[in-house]
Amino acid sequence: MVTVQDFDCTYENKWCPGCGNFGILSSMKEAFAALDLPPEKLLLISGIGQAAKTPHFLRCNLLHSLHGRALPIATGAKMANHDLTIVVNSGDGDCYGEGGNHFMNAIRRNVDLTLLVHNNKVYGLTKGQASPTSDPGTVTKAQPHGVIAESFNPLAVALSLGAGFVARGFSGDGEQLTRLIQAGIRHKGFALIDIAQPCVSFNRVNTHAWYKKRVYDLETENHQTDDLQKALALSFQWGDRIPTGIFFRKETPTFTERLGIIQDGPIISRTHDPQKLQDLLSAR
Amino acid sequence: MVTVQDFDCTYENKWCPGCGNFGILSSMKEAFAALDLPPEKLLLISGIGQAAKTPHFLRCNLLHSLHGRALPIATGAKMANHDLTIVVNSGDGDCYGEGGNHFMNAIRRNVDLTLLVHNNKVYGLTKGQASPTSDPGTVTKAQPHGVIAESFNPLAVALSLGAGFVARGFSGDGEQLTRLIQAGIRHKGFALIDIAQPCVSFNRVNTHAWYKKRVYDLETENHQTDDLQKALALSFQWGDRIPTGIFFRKETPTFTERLGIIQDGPIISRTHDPQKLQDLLSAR
Amino acid sequence: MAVDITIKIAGEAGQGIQTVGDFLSLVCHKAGLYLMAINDFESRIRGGYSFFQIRVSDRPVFAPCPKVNLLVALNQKSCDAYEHELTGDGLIMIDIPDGNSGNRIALPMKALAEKAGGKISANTVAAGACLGLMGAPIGILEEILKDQFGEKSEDVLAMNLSAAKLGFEHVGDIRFSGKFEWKPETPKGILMDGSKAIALGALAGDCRVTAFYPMSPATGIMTYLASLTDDFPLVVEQAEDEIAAVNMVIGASFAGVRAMTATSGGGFCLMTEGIGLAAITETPIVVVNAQRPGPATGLPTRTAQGDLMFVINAAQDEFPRFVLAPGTPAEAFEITARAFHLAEKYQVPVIILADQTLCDSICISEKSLKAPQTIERFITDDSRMESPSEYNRYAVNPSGISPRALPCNGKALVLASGNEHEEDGHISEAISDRILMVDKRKAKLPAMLSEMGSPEIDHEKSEILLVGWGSGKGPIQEAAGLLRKEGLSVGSVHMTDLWPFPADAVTRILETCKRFFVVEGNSTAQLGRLIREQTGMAHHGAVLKYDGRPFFPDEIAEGVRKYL
Amino acid sequence: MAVDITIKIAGEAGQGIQTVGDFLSLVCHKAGLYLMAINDFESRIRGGYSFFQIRVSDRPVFAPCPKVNLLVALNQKSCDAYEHELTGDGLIMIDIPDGNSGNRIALPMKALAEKAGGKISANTVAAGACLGLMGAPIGILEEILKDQFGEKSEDVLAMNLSAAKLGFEHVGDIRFSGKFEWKPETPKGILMDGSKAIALGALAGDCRVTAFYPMSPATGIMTYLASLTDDFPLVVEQAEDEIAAVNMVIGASFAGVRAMTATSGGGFCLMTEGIGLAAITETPIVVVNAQRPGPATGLPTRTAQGDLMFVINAAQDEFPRFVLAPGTPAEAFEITARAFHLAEKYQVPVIILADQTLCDSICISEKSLKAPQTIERFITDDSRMESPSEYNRYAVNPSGISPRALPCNGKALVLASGNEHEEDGHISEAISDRILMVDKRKAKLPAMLSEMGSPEIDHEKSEILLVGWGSGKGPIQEAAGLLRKEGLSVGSVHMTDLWPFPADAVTRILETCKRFFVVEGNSTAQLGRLIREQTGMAHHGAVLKYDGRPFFPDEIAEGVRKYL
Ligand SMILES: Cc1ncc(C[n+]2csc(CCOP(=O)(O)OP(=O)(O)O)c2C)c(N)n1
Ligand SMILES: Cc1ncc(C[n+]2csc(CCOP(=O)(O)OP(=O)(O)O)c2C)c(N)n1
Ligand code: SF4
Ligand code: SF4
Ligand SMILES: [Mg+2]
Ligand SMILES: [Mg+2]
Repeated sequence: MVTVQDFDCTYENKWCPGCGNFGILSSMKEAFAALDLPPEKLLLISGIGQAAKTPHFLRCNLLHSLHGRALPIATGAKMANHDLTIVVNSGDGDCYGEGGNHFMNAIRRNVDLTLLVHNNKVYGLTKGQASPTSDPGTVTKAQPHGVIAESFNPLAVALSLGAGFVARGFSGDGEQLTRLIQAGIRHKGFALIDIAQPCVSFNRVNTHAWYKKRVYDLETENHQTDDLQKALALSFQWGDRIPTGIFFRKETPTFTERLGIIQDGPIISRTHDPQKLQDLLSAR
Repeated sequence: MVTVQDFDCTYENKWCPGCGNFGILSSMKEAFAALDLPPEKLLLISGIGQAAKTPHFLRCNLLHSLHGRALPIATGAKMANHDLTIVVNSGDGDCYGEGGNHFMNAIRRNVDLTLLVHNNKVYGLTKGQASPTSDPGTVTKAQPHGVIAESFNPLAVALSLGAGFVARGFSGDGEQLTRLIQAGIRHKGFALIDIAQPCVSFNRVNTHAWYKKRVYDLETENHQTDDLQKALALSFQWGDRIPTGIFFRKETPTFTERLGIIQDGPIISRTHDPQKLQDLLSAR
Repeated sequence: MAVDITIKIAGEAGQGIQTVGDFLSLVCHKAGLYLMAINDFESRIRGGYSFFQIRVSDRPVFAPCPKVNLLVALNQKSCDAYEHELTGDGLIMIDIPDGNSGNRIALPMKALAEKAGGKISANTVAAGACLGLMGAPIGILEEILKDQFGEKSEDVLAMNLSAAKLGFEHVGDIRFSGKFEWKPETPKGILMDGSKAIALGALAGDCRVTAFYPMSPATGIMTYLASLTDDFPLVVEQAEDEIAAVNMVIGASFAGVRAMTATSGGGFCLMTEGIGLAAITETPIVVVNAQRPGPATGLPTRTAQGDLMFVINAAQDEFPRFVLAPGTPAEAFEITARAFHLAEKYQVPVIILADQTLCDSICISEKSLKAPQTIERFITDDSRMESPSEYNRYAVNPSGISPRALPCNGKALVLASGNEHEEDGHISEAISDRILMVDKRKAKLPAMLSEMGSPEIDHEKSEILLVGWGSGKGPIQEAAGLLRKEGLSVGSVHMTDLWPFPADAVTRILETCKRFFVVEGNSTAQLGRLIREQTGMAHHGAVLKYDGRPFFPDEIAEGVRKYL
Repeated sequence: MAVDITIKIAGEAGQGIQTVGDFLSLVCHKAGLYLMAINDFESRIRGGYSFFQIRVSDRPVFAPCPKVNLLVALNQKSCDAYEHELTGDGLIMIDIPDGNSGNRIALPMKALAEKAGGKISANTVAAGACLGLMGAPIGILEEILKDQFGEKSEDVLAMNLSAAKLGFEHVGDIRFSGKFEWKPETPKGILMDGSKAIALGALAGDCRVTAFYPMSPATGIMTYLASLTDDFPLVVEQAEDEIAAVNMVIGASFAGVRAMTATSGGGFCLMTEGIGLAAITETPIVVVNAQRPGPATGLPTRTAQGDLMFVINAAQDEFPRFVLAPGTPAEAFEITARAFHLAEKYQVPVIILADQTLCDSICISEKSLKAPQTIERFITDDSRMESPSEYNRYAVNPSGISPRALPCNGKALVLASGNEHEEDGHISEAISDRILMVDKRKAKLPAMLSEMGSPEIDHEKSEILLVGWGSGKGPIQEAAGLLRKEGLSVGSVHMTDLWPFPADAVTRILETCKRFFVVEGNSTAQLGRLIREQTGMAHHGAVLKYDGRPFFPDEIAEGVRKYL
């Protein structure tokens, strides 16, 4: 039986005290333990940012890669070995900014992985510039006159691209988040969990208390997760009431399921047949 | 008075005979003439691809740039001089593939330009590989087992990002397309016109006749262009009936309107004040 | 006397030039002749100017020839465009209804094709007519047609057989000057273009995942691999952009399979950051950069050797990498297979510098290409560790090569980071770790250097050496031969193994000559700069071509003469 | 005797180290002293280890010193970490309630701050105490506090004044060894860090559009510019990624304004394709690459000089570009302004190589920095054309520089293409156009080369020359001085103008010495390679540092000694 403690590691955590990331980290460990997924069966892939440091702070296999590029790396790893259980930790800047194109395409491919976007609505690691999810008007050192672009709505975009598992969590609701992560990992296909995460250092608006007052669980309102139009409408809800939980869920064949060529087993475990190649080499 | 002939140029057109692009080119000229926009007041910016060659085939100012990068270039040009009238010619690969991230962000910024996406559902110039809008199952040399990703729905994505002018044209309906381009240019803000464009060389499915049978004009069905949810629902309609026309329209302040600093006039025409700089240089 | 003729099939894109060319190549190959063919086309799908130029000889040839013995013009404008390239006794065969005159043979391709059963067989008519002019037996083409169409449908085969014959018979007794002896002979080797050679080399290197974004002239490598995915354990994925492509390849390799991407300059630019990631995480990857003229979009379907210094220095900061540039399809096969071996052995990125000439040209490789029976892997696992739970991905040792375990493959946890790190893979900003890791990565260099082959010298001890790399090989060697015929002492040096730079070997070779000239497909003599940087030796002149077209031996010889 | 002391303020990220440092710098500057301060921080927002190290002297200083005279430790772990750097008579001031002992002074910062009116003033307490130890008059700090807080609120000002005084008085008569004469003097010049200098240089170059994606250590340039957008005609836009950033800049420049982006290695990788576009469309752009250690993410907040060969060779194929590397903030100001001039004059990309040391370090520039009264533009329009309707954007002329009109600015149509083109800007695949355009672009090189300044030599005619570039300047010049004090004949050569490489000037200089050593912040001596590539001269040794930290003069001297 895997326990939460199995994921504890001695490497120093480098987040600010009070950061919402701690809640996400705990929920991850809880979810992994609940799924009986030991560290050695777990591959965490991340980009660059505070969120993307997450894999360093628990025991697991990990690839902490480049800003914005976690998803194509994860996709490649799946091509090599689709038996891997992959969780991606990304930030709002990492995933929706630099990595925006990959976000869309991982969804289109329906790569079987779980994407946790630590959405603090700010670039944390680079000291507080606006991110794609920053609200218009947000003032930062880089945006002294306030953000002027519309904020990026990850749930709406994911839904419009046909994502099969679209959810929002909140780092301050560990119980729900743990459930969402479990469900995301169990979901066969691409699972997006956008997580409202307070940044105590650079986001003075969307604080823990701010969210606490606004979030509600879709489950408690009997939301049907198979209604795409409803999910889309809900994805635009933001303000006094912020829905959390699973917006939409539908399983369709995953990327690697549709890759006919690897149905016999992961490509990594197939054997190479020199004769076939020699035939090609001699035939011309 | 500007005429269609004002745009005729002697440079050899390099498209395949019968290509849907010819229809788009004609409609562009018609629309420019109708708007009384002379070649010298027109800046066409494009990426790379068959679609992106368009600006070479009419008289205008043009920047034929890099694959996928027309939109940030256009955005930069607008920052320098927001009085420019900019039309962007892009392909489905150029705009939704390589340029996917810029597509999303030009919408978020609401840059005041008109984006014509020549959507032939294929990479034409590179000889027929799948594009993001290719239908699942499409067989090409690069996808001999058929495309396995879901196809990219540009209208739905644009709507979910808050685009203020979202339309579909068809290269085979020049009259409507001309109207759409005029409306797009008149629209203050980002205007997307995704254009169904047959590629006679590489797309044997979505032919002129195929579209002819399926397209219908939303205007004839009394579609209200201020209903976002309706527009979203319509954006998923594809198959026996394919809606064309304006899906959604709403004017909000544009990128350069929201840039407080340039309200006095384009930054290009402002004068430089060496004294202010000297103050900074001496003050420390 | 040696036969050495050049046939140019010219017309518009979309007219099926390639098909005629393929038939001719196959026939000549089957007849035991040697050939070298280049492909010249514009960045458009229909119209314009396009040609396939095949040189056929009874001696090995690895370079194109600018003088044309037979111009097959599929339309009038191609005839006008290339007529001036004809040799004195050259012939033109042109698709007009009738009217032979002078050196002009009218071949009513479409009419004959329709007679044979369909316009679509016009290319077969042209091929038949060419063979007629060459005095070839029609039988070989018939065999090839049977191979190609036999399984499809009897009608199609019949039509093509008839078309071939009609074309063949149409030229009657007209023959052009260069006479081959068409004695039945076995093929001299295998017919191969560079794209296929790289693709097959990848399979020989046990490549299992490739990701790419279409870009000329690299696309052919990937579409050929895609066509083989039923037969080999191989995934070929078209990515959303080149950034995704290189990162998919890194992900696949990290997960444990050998992986490759291929692109051209603009795409390579976008991949540079990823190459740095492969380097610092010590994840083996193979990247093919099939060069074309730039900057930016440049000439998309043309050839160049302009990226040498770029790929050697690409990506921020410093790290060991291999840069290899094959000169022929046979070299491309071997170098690509070797690239995977080297990448995995040293846990570094390997860059293969190809170009449009290499990728899109066909020639005959006499050397037989072998599929390796076994693949040496450089992977460890729990069973080879004393204590898997203490596994350190970046354990320091004198070789700089840390035993590499795979993620989720046992108790050993694999941690990799694009940030500088400790031996266990966790981020570290400590001065000591930074120095440790830079030194560790650099420690691979001596062994990597020892893997570098010495340049290939043709005519050692010549007074003058022509030095080139990559696809310049054939033309340069032939140019040296031309100059030797003039009584000059000229040899050539061909470099495939470019980085880490084999400075000692190059110095030794260049010290033997009085003067050396670099011959390169760029405008600044990049290999020349590199040689000087690495050996201190300055070239005595550079023969440079940067018009997007492949080198001809003649023009190299002419370029050298100017310095003499 | 010269005063030359180093104060290190160390603590965790988030403790306000920077504020203490700023106060000290301002006071010393106002007092007419010289100073040089470096900033050292981890890639995290709270906790860890961080310091601000300021060297203060009555002589000009442009390098940090590794020996610390006063360590201000904001917590115990920083004290433990850096205690060993103290000079024999060095003092530690640490934030503990009480207990002076030996060289340790207890400064109850928080307690005193609360007494002054709020914990937030703890940094002011520390600054006051430092000045006390330095024997400075408290008045200067008081003035500074008035400047800083006077307009905000009287309470805040009062609190800070009180905090400063409490700290100042707390140290009583304790003084540390280096004694300054605090005579009232006018400041020696202006206090400036590299980031600001680049930003102001951009304004001096009439930069009007900047686009960027945040990346250390380049972000400071852009946030400083953003703070000035109310006062200058300037747009500062945060792009979605670096690809967008460089292309926005190209778009803005094409439309007619001067434009710049700034990034670091990983972002620069992503910009390389765009730089090629700027090159082939001949659109002037300025790109700052503020170097940090790589590969990949590397050490995000540290310094390096590892990208020299990369930026010189970046992007496919070849094109003229400028590469300039300022060594001090004053140089950064001038070089950046000049970059815009050069970019526009030659219609080429200009790359400014900065690094974290340059960007984040403060020093005093005695040379006064001048805002140019006029900006020379290199733009044409209809009024200067014979026939605007026949305008050709890429008209060929001997200089290679075609008159540049702006789009939508008259009758002249401006056509630009990233494909190779005709003189009018339309795509061309013709051999003749290709050669014409490559040659046209290359034709700019002689004039560009003539713009390159000769390297700056300190102590000409020395037997030994230390050769460096960029931020190595100060430490190298000081190191040479240290070696001269030992009786050695050592001078130094500082290069800012790196490409096109001023080979003749460098050769002339290096020929005068017996031996030259390169001193660089990388592990392969890139400038050394470049010098050999361009002049054939091989360095006699390299002093290399690649641990992410700035050079200290001592260690350079020591590195050189090893070769002697
Ligand atoms: C190519 C590249 N560009 C920029 C950066 C600098 N960078 C590092 S993290 C980051 C933003 C992080 O924001 P986000 O993803 O929201 O993560 P957070 O720190 O807020 O968790 C940026 C811009 C980088 N590392 N690489
Ligand atoms: C960075 C880069 N990658 C790849 C290419 C090659 N390329 C040129 S056009 C094109 C696709 C064009 O497809 P699309 O945008 O749909 O235009 P179409 O030709 O179909 O009109 C590609 C992949 C390139 N020029 N640059
Ligand atoms: S900066 Fe914000 S997101 Fe980053 S660790 Fe601190 S609180 Fe968390
Ligand atoms: S390939 Fe297709 S899109 Fe391109 S010109 Fe031909 S028909 Fe048009
Ligand atoms: Mg964030
Ligand atoms: Mg297309």
